[in-house]
Amino acid sequence: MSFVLTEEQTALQRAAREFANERVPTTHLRALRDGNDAIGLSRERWTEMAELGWPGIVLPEEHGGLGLGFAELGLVLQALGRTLAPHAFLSTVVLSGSAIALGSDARQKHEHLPKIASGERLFAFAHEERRRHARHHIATRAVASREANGGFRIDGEKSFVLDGHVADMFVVVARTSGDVDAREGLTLFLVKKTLPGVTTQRLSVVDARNAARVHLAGVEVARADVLGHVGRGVEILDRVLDRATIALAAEMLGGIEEAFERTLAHLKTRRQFGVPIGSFQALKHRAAYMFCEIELSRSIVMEALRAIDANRDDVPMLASAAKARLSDVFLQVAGEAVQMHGGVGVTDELDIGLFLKRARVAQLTLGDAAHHRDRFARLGGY
Amino acid sequence: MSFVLTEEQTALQRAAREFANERVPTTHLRALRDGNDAIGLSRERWTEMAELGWPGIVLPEEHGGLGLGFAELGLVLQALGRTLAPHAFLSTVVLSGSAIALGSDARQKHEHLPKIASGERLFAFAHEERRRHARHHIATRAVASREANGGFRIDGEKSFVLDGHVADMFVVVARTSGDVDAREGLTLFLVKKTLPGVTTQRLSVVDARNAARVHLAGVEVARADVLGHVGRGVEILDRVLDRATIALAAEMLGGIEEAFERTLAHLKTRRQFGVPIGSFQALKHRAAYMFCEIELSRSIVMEALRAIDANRDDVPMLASAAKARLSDVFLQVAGEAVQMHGGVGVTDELDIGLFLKRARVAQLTLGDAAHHRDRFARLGGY
Amino acid sequence: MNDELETFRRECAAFIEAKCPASMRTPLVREDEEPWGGRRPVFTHPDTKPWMDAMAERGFTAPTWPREYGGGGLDEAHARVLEDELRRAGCRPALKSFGLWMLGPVLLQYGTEAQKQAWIPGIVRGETRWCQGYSEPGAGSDLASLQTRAVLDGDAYVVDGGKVWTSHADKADYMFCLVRTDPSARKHEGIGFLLIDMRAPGITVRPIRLISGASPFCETFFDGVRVPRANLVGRPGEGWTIAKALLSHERALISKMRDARSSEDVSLEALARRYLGTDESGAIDHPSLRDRIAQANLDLLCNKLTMRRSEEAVRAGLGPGPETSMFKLYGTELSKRRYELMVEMAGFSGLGWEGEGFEADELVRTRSWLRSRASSIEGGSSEIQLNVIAKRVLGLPDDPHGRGRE
Amino acid sequence: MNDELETFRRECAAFIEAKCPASMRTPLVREDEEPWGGRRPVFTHPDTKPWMDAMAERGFTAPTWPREYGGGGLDEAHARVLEDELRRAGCRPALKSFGLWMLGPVLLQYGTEAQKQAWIPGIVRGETRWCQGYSEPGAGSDLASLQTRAVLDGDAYVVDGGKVWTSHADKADYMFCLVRTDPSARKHEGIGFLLIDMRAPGITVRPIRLISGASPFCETFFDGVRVPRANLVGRPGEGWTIAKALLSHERALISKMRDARSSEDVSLEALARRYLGTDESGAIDHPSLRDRIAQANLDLLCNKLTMRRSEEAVRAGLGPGPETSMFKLYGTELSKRRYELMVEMAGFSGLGWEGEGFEADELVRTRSWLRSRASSIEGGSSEIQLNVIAKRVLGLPDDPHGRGRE
Repeated sequence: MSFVLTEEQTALQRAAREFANERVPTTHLRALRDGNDAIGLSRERWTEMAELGWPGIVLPEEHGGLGLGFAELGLVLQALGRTLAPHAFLSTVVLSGSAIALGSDARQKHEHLPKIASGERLFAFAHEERRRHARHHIATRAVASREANGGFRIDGEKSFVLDGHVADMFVVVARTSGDVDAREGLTLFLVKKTLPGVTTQRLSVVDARNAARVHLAGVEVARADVLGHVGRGVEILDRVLDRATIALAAEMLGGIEEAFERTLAHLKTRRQFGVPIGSFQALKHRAAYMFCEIELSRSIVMEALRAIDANRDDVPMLASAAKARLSDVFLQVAGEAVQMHGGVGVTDELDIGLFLKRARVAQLTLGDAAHHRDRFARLGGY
Repeated sequence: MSFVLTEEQTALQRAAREFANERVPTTHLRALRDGNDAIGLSRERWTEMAELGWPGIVLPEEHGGLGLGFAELGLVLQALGRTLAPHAFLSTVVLSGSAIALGSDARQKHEHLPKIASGERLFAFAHEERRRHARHHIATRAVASREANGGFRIDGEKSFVLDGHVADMFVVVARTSGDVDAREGLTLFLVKKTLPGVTTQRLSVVDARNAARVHLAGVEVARADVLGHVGRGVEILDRVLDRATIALAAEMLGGIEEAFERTLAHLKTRRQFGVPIGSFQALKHRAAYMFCEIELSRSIVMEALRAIDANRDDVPMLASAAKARLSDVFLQVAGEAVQMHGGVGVTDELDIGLFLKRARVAQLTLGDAAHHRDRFARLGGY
Repeated sequence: MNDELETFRRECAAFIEAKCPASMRTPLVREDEEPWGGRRPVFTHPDTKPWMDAMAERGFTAPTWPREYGGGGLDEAHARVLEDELRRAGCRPALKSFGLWMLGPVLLQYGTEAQKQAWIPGIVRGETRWCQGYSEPGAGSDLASLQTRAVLDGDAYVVDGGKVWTSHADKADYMFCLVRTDPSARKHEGIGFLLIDMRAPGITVRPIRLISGASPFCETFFDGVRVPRANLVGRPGEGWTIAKALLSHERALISKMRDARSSEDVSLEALARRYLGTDESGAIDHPSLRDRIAQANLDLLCNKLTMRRSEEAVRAGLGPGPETSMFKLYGTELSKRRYELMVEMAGFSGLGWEGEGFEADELVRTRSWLRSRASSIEGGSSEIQLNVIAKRVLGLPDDPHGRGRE
Repeated sequence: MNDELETFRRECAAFIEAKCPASMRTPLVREDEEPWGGRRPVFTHPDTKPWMDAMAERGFTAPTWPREYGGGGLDEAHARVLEDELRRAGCRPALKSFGLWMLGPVLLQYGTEAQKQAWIPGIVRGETRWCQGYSEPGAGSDLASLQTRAVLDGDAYVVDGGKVWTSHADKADYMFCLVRTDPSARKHEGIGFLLIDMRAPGITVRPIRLISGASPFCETFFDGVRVPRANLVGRPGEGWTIAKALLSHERALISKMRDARSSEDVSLEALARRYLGTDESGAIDHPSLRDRIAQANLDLLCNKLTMRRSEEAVRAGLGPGPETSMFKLYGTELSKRRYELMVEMAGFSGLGWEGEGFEADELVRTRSWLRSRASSIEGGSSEIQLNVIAKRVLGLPDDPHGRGRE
């Protein structure tokens, strides 16, 4: 019965939808954007979400979490996706939080996870170095060389770090050995934002969400700040990226649903030539096709979220299936939404264009459709 | 004014349409198919076309041709494409005839071209060896080894030779040196069907048109039957294949036009729910999109035909552009035609399914859309 | 599972163990071994008939139908247990029958007691084979525009007209048929639901040739065919209501039958390896076809998950959700896409029609490809499905002139 | 070319040589150097005004308009010679003007002698700048449903209502405007074509912000604006006829303006090399994007050839063929596709909105991508174009309830 929501899940879904509508509707994103907010993220709202326990949903209870699963977290992200709400779930909870939960020692977990769950500490996960998500996820030039004191000195540049300019701490992926494309030789580090040599440059991105470039110039980190095993970071990295990919797909699903529902409402109310434009068969058929694609999208997202919770082997394959599909469908639905809204659809006054902008950024984040179809095929052995 | 037909061209177009409708309508193809005709091609009809001078359209007047151009030949092929008429233009005139006209010595031209123009002699061009048209056209395993007497001995197998079982003679592409994919080392040979070691196997293909496998087992040919220069066959081959590709595209254009026009007529006359189904907006929009794609197809075919006649450098690029587009559009239009005809569209009784079958074969012949897009990009340097 | 069900499960297992020959626990591959029954049955496998009879004796061919008409009398829970056990043992279907799948359910709902007694036991036991007379030449998606007339003459209806797209009309014993009983009534009224003996004088059947070759479809012509008045199911004007009830069974059936000879069972990547080869990394050596194969596989996965989601919702008592409306549409469109890919990747090997020079499976695929083009037309075309989704699921307004267009 | 034309060609060449400053023979790149003229002209380049004046003096800004109103008085053949010479010399346009492109032709056709005398010379000389008041909030594709009222009050119309999507309304001197002069008449009747001075009291103009950022579009509100009765062009009910005549100019114009800042000028493959790199064979190192780039380039080539085919047919006196109906549709859809590709291939570099971290051309492309989404909506949406093709070119029947829907 993996596709049927439990009562608890339904209650969480309702609460998340209410929170999104009341506390972080699209006007919230607009206020941050048009007010040129310095960080583009409201820590106040993040704290409110933390009070509801959401950043801790997937974290273990012993570290302040709720000990629930990604099925639950997905419902929250889906709700936030509907209002395009800026949040720190991907950066702090799913990427960095998962890395710590999966790879850290007890001390590190104790140090960081409760602060993540409480919303006090924001993390960013610094791994992308190129213009696009690279094959095998692992192309890494950033180098961490071992120092005499047993610590490391990190040099490198990260190209597109979600919430990079907001974070209090980073999980940095750097190479301690091997060639740029080698799976072996990667190491994860916990790096304080305040360390000398760490600089960030906020990027103003088309969806008004948050990403930054992160420069690491001779950043000295202690041996104790290695996350997991030296040189074996890829084991954590693979799992963390799959989780984040699926979580992002859940957020995208929310955006798709909202854009579609707004468009349906428009088709029913907007009149042209004396009839609702939704009575024109060509538009009907396009809407019906979108409906199919969205239903399929919903299924793959739900399945992928549940696969994480069940620790299934097919998580990588489902992650790529979900991201490939959601990327295409989000762009398709958001594009159709703009077109079907007509003239007002391309004005900034209407929200609908915001979904198109978000679709463009989301499809590229953590690998676009072509990347994930390629990976889906590779995982299928062909 | 390359796109505007001259008076002579208009007259030829009219004559070709009339001939097609009267002498080789779709019932002609059906008669050959359902009568299990041994060769699937009417030499009688071919002779009639020869009496009109068509096989000689692009051949020089000194060898019995009309000395016109591919612009004119394209009109004939387009007309034949409308009725799906089996013909030997590709095999005999465009592929083999061009090879002889471009590469042969005076004696060979004198020997063969008049017989091609008069319709007496049918040729087949034996070059494809694989399951699909290979990159650079030239993958060739068939070997021609030099004999003591200065002649050659050819061994090999050709996979999909148009009219291979009908032809009186072959132009055979074989390798006299070099690796399978080398551009150098190919040689063209004139090979009589009756030579020992030549066997053909007719293939029953879905469009009921003609192709065969050709086996060459120790076929001994004289030095005098080399077409052009030993080892430099690729120069002829490239040009010949481009011409054939464009000629095929012209035939496909006719098929596309006919399938579309039949579908439009159906949309206007067929009534459902009390109105003509052509009044349903979804079908209208699909038809209008097809119209655009067909107009673009018409332009590229006309341009490519004229580029051959003007001996332009961009013939290869235009050939690939034309074939890529026409392959996609033919499949699209024929598929839509079947769907829009509804139940009767999938019966053998109606002609419309024949266009779908032809589209599938034509798109693959001489390279499919993906092949030609790849080549188009390569020729564009990217 | 409660004790009672568990007991029944063991009963079923024992029944199968005792009654189902080993040969009937192998996959049914050859079409000519399908157990269609009827008055002129064809059993090319000697074990087919005994297995059918064993199942029919227990009413297991129609597990949920009342025992009084020969059915199994099981409730849904028990029927599912039986189904699970049959699947677990890999049993072949004991009986394929449009009577079981389509006519039976509406006969139970709309038939008189006498009609049920007369027709249902024969269906359960596979003694009568039925075909469906709905579509007419020229009617297309507009089913209700049917013209076949049935005029009452004494104790019989006299039927004139024709039906088309009738599967196996040439092999069936009876046809359930929509006829116009009142030409003066409005389009959807004045239709009757009539059971016709195919042996009756005045019936001519002509098989239909498709673009894919021979087909099970036929055209049937009625020329003054006399049908007993007692063979009318429901009231004379009630035919359309009954037809719609039956159609809902048909749509479920088409997706079921599609599964049977489905494109899903073909591994696109295996074919691609065979025809296109792989590069040094093991990837299919044709980037654009590989990309499309991945997309088709991915869509198939998502479609299957959606069907599972729908089933789970039903089992959880949430009823089928709006997603069920899309299965016919998406399934057939995806199937067409997959067959296009299969043919396309095979290159010249994918173009064979018959005869030598092609592998047997290649020739089958050519036909299947062409056959798949009909899937988005029959049983409610894709256009009709899109209309249905737009109206019933999305709530988009009707075309002002589009009454009943679905 | 006959002698007379050849003489004229030399005349043109000499004129250009004498009057066109070298700077005006360089491509116009900066938008702020565009020569829009008007009462409050902006000439950021010192040579713009002299070049405009020199052209206007000969009437060459409107070469085919009658000399009596300041036009060049040339026939088509001479006008083409002039155009060829200007292009050959690489001259910048001397004047950009909606007056020239849109209003002038209909004024010449429908205006009174007094109106022509009053308005046309100022257009030719670039002294007046015009904007178009057609669309209204809420009207969308259904232009004729306009609500802006013009009520006759003595010698003036009093205008109340609003217009939207007016390019440069904030910079224009006058607006040619559709108004409802007779609310009791049927939809397409009762419309007037009115020329309004933008300085008149009661006019408010508000720029529209698009998803791509600032735009030249404005909303214009009329609150009891008095317009002299003499400013009505044609009869009070003739506005829709005039509007349609003008629209045909607008559609040609949109495809012309699109060309100017077109996606066509961008080499997709050059961008792809920059962002995606190439493999050892020189091919773009991303098979699926490369395939889509090739398709987009191929379609662009075919579209250009089709436009050339259409031009040649016109020149051959065969009139524009049916293919002209598709240029707006296909051009804008293709342009959207090309911008999607540009943004997509750039990866994270294609996501910049403003500020540091992105190249200047990357930020421009982001905006152009978003702006391109409007191209398939403005000037007759793609849906409207499809309706037009289906009806006028393909002759498909109207929806019974779809009167006038194009």
